[in-house]
Amino acid sequence: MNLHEYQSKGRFARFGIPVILGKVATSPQEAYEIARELGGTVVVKSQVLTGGRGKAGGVKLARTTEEAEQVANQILGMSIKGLPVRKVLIDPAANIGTEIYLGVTNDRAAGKPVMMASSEGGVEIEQVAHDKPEAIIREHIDPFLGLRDYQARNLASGINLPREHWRAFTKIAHGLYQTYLNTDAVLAEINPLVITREGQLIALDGKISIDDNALFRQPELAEMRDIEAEPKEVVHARAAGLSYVKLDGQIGCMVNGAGLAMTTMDMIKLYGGDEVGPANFLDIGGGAQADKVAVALRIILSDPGVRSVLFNIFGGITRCDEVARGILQALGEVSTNVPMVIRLNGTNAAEGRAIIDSANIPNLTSAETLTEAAQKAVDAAKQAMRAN
Amino acid sequence: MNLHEYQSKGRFARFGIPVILGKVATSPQEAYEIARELGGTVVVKSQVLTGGRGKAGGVKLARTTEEAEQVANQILGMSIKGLPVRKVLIDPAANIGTEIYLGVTNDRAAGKPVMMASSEGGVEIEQVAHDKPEAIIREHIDPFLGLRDYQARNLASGINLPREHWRAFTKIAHGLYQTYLNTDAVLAEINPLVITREGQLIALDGKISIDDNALFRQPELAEMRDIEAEPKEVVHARAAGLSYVKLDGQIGCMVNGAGLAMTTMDMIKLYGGDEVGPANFLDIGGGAQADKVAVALRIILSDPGVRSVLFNIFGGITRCDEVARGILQALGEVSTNVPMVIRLNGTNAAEGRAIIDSANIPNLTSAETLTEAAQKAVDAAKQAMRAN
Amino acid sequence: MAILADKNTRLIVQGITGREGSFHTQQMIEYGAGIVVGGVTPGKGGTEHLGVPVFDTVREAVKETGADASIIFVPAPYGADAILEAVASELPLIVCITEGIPVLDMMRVYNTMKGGPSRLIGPNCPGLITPGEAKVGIIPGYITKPGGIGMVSRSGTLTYEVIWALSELDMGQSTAVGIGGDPINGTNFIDCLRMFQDDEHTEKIVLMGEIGGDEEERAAAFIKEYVTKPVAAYIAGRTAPPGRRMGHAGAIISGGAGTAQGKIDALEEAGVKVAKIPTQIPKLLS
Amino acid sequence: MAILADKNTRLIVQGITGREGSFHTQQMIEYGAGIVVGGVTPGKGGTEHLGVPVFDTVREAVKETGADASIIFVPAPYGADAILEAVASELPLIVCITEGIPVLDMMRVYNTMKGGPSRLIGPNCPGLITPGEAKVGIIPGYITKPGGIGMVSRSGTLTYEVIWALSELDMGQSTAVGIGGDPINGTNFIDCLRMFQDDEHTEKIVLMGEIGGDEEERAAAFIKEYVTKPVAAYIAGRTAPPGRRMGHAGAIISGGAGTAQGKIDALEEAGVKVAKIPTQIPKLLS
Repeated sequence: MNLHEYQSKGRFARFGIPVILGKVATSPQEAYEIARELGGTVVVKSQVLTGGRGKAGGVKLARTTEEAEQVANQILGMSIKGLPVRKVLIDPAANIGTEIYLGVTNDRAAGKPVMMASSEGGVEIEQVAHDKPEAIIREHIDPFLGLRDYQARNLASGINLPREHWRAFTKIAHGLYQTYLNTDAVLAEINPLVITREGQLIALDGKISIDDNALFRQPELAEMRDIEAEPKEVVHARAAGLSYVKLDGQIGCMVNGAGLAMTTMDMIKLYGGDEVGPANFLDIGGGAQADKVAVALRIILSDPGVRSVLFNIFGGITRCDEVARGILQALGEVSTNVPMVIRLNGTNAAEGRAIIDSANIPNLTSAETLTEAAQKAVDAAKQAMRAN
Repeated sequence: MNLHEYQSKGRFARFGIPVILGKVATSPQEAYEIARELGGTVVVKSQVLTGGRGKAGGVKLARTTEEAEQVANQILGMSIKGLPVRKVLIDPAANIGTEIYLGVTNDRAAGKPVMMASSEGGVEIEQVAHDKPEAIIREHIDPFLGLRDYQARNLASGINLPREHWRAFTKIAHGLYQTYLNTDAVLAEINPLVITREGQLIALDGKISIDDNALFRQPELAEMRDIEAEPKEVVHARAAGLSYVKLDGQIGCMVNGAGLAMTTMDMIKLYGGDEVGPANFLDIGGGAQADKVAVALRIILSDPGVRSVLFNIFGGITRCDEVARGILQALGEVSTNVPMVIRLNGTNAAEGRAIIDSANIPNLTSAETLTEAAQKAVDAAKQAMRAN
Repeated sequence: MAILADKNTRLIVQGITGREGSFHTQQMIEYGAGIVVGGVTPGKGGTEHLGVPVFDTVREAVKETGADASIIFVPAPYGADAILEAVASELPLIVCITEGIPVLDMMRVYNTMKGGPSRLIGPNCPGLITPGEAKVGIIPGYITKPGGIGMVSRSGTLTYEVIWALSELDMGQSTAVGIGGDPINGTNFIDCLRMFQDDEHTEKIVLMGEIGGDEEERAAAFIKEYVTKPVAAYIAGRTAPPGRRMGHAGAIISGGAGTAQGKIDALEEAGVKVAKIPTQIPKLLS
Repeated sequence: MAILADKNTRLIVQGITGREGSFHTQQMIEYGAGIVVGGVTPGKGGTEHLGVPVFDTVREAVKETGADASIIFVPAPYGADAILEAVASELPLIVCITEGIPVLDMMRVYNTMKGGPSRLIGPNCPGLITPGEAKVGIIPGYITKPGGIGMVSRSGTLTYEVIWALSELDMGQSTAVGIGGDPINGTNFIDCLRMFQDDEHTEKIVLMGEIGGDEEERAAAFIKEYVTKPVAAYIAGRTAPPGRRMGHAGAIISGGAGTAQGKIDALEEAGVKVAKIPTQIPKLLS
């Protein structure tokens, strides 16, 4: 789960990192009020959960309150990478001298957090890694010892930070590590960390991504999720414990297991070619019971672009009879004539098939193998599209 | 540094351990007031920094407020193992069912904390270790992981604690480990941890010893030191950064290094026999400067039992010339005719000897070796004692 | 005797009395008579469940049953503690089925176990099966067949798919291991590839990867250097859009790294035959 | 070549510009020309002190000087961090003179270093000296003499006393090591006994212990099992009263454990000659 810029900087401030942080407006009028309150030049920044806001015109300077209102009006009407802007952050403008980068993330291979610093701030770190890899200095952090002072000095020294800023930099590095640790983050980055012309180090922009698996112990952060910014079906899927990603195709998929779900998508694409593709990624997880399956089916059917549905279940911890019951439950509530293909295998597959067969649903056909199922679903979708 | 019972239980409470904790009285009148406030039967407990208070009659039950006053009067007049009782803790009486022991300390050999539990509570753990070692269950704690739930269960299971108490026991074990960690303790123990007849687990008595080396980062605990309960010279020595232990003999010692200081004591005892012994252990530490040496000498000379003084300095990080200057500085302020023997060796020994020699102090003689120095100091003390 | 587990494995089940624990313990007992020697559920020590004794702690369970392996079915918030409890008893094999353990918890577990005597499979994995001998996990037993193909996979059900396809063609398996889809897990591809290469009963190897991370790339480098047995592979997520997490916490393509194509190229470069769809695997091994 | 350090040792000094650091660096330079190759004081990188370059970080110092050892003279609150910084650069030898590091800090350091490539001597110790070759610490050089006696001690100045007594009688030392008086330290008696036993230049060994803990008892057991060279010992604190801490955090007798007599008995039982006063040591070795 990603936090907005204003939420991230709010967390940074809590862990002692100096930040530039104004207020959030949801209307041009509000933006005007905030700009007046702050006084002077402000920056109006779109709050959407994607990078490249600046390039897209989602971050603008405003020298007067009127200009702030005007710019806010403009940005609040925008969509950036398909995401509508519903909030803008009004920050006082900083007197930027130098921009650096400071971030901490998990290094999977090392099994440790790694802190990264770069003198090339203000640019996406992936870009720096690609263009000028030697500009990124890395320090692996022993999770048992936490960040040590000497490591902050190694980073400061590595990016040739002038010595008068080392103390402030070390404090910020500790604050960032504490933010990472205490928010169960998988990424916490300050970009840019600016040195103002007055010689202060301040976090101008930042990003925090939270480990979804840790949200159970981060109730305050879980509350911060911007549900408004998400499609309804994503919210429902999460509430039911389903992994769901909306895609652009025509075939709704319900699969147990992430690897098998990706494979199912890949096969739909393989047989569907340029004509039809998967409408979603949906993993019902291990051990799903009937209720959860029903929610999943309702989410799939709520997508108006869906022309056929493919169930691919290979039972292990999940039992096929439970899945079958869930499908019937959902179909009892939501009537649909979208063609559906079901393929059950593994734990209690025979029982599941018997349940489906005895229900006698006209638009639901069975398949023996994944290949067969994918082909049938693709054919059904194509037929439905031609019929329209 | 040891905390009093009432201070220890106050810390326990802060970390979520249920405690029985009344109030501290310094007079019988105060004890009366507290007993009235608490109501019912109370326990009047002497607050001295030593074990065996119960056996010495320093812990007594009082059924009425009048009895509380009377008992307090009696205990406040006592000395326990040479320590005068200046405070009593008035606790409400508990309805004790079972007494268990729970403590955490450093295991030097393992380099880890170890938590110990025993069903034999209310007795000193050293006694249990001696009489019934199998009754002590130990869990080494990984300092990086902290106490884990399963370890608390291992302890609970090991001492055959009825299962209905496991949840409460686990919570207390976590509280105790947190107390240990957050107070930089070298020992934190609850003894006894009682199960009341009502089925509650409560800390009835407890002890915390703080790592002296960590007091710099524990200002709140450092403040809790009961200076009133200590001799003045101990307070002065600590303030000057000297290691000082008062002993019963006649020869004041000033040595650099703990091992050499103990050896000096041993040699005084060896040559002094039953007649004379060391008056103190005093290590001026490494790199002591003149000021510190002067404080040390004033502390030694303030002991009226001192009949001779032995300086034994083998310079390393400590420079003999600094020590010599300190001695002269102190002698300039405190005049004394106690005979003194000085032995300087190691770093800047020649310079030190030159400083001493040029000062021409009549009651100060030199020695070449430790043996010679010890013998001279013993002889001088014996002579002084005979002269008196 | 295949790898990791065989008919002599003595297994305890942590979380034996829970819903999942009960169901799969029953399945494991049915598959390999005698393999499950006990279970652990704090507070239920002294009782019996599914015909085996239940203990309060792993320590007691190991002491009383002589177990040398544990399988974990506890809820995610207790997952790390359960693993560490098994580690403290120095069990050689620990399989953690639990899904959803926080990354920070797993970092602590990983760094604690490093260099120690225990091997962890998972978490968030289907465990392993040595067909005809021992099932330590949730891989359905009836789809497997004893044989000479070693399988290692980051996913669960996708593995079943391939096992099933192999068994249908009478191509049996030595051991099939699901190492799990989390970013930090106890055992990786390389560990399993090494064991399969060194195992005399394994003749060929199947590796099932997916997008995200660089495990497959590192596995490819290891194969090139160490593995002489034929290897076939499949990578899931060819069509997954970048930047979106596909179910597994590990399955996310970021900044061009971790793409299916990069992994396929690396594997092919190491001489591995890579299937376009999983059911091609049997053919690639013939 | 004795143990731990010789004339080829390349040493950096952490805290080189401080009062103690400066004084003893000067002494080390005077004793073994070329041994000190650089120093570290954060914020003073790029300067020079006592004729050697100063760096901001250990990493830079090691990179620029090729150092293989570090000695630490920083204040106690920064002691653990300084050790860990040297550990991160994988220096084979780290000597920490700093006194007063909290036990909890040292526990973290100890458990981090376990099994790693660095050896720590100390903290709260006088360091070590290989007479005529290398002084890595604060033991006065002029009291030593090259020879065949290996010395290991928990105390500082007491060791000087014995070195001096030995040198006066022309009984030279291979290496003298002060392991420090703290309850948790990097190197213990057994580590040093093993090195001396295995060192061809060491003929006889002196062990200087003190009350508290059970290091001497464990050393005795090790001597019995492994050491064939003659060993003489001294235990300080025979007359110390129980329950009172005698300066060293480790020097406290509690509940009958850690007494001088217990240690002496254990050592004598292992065939070690134990001196009544430290100056008897030379005679016991003759």
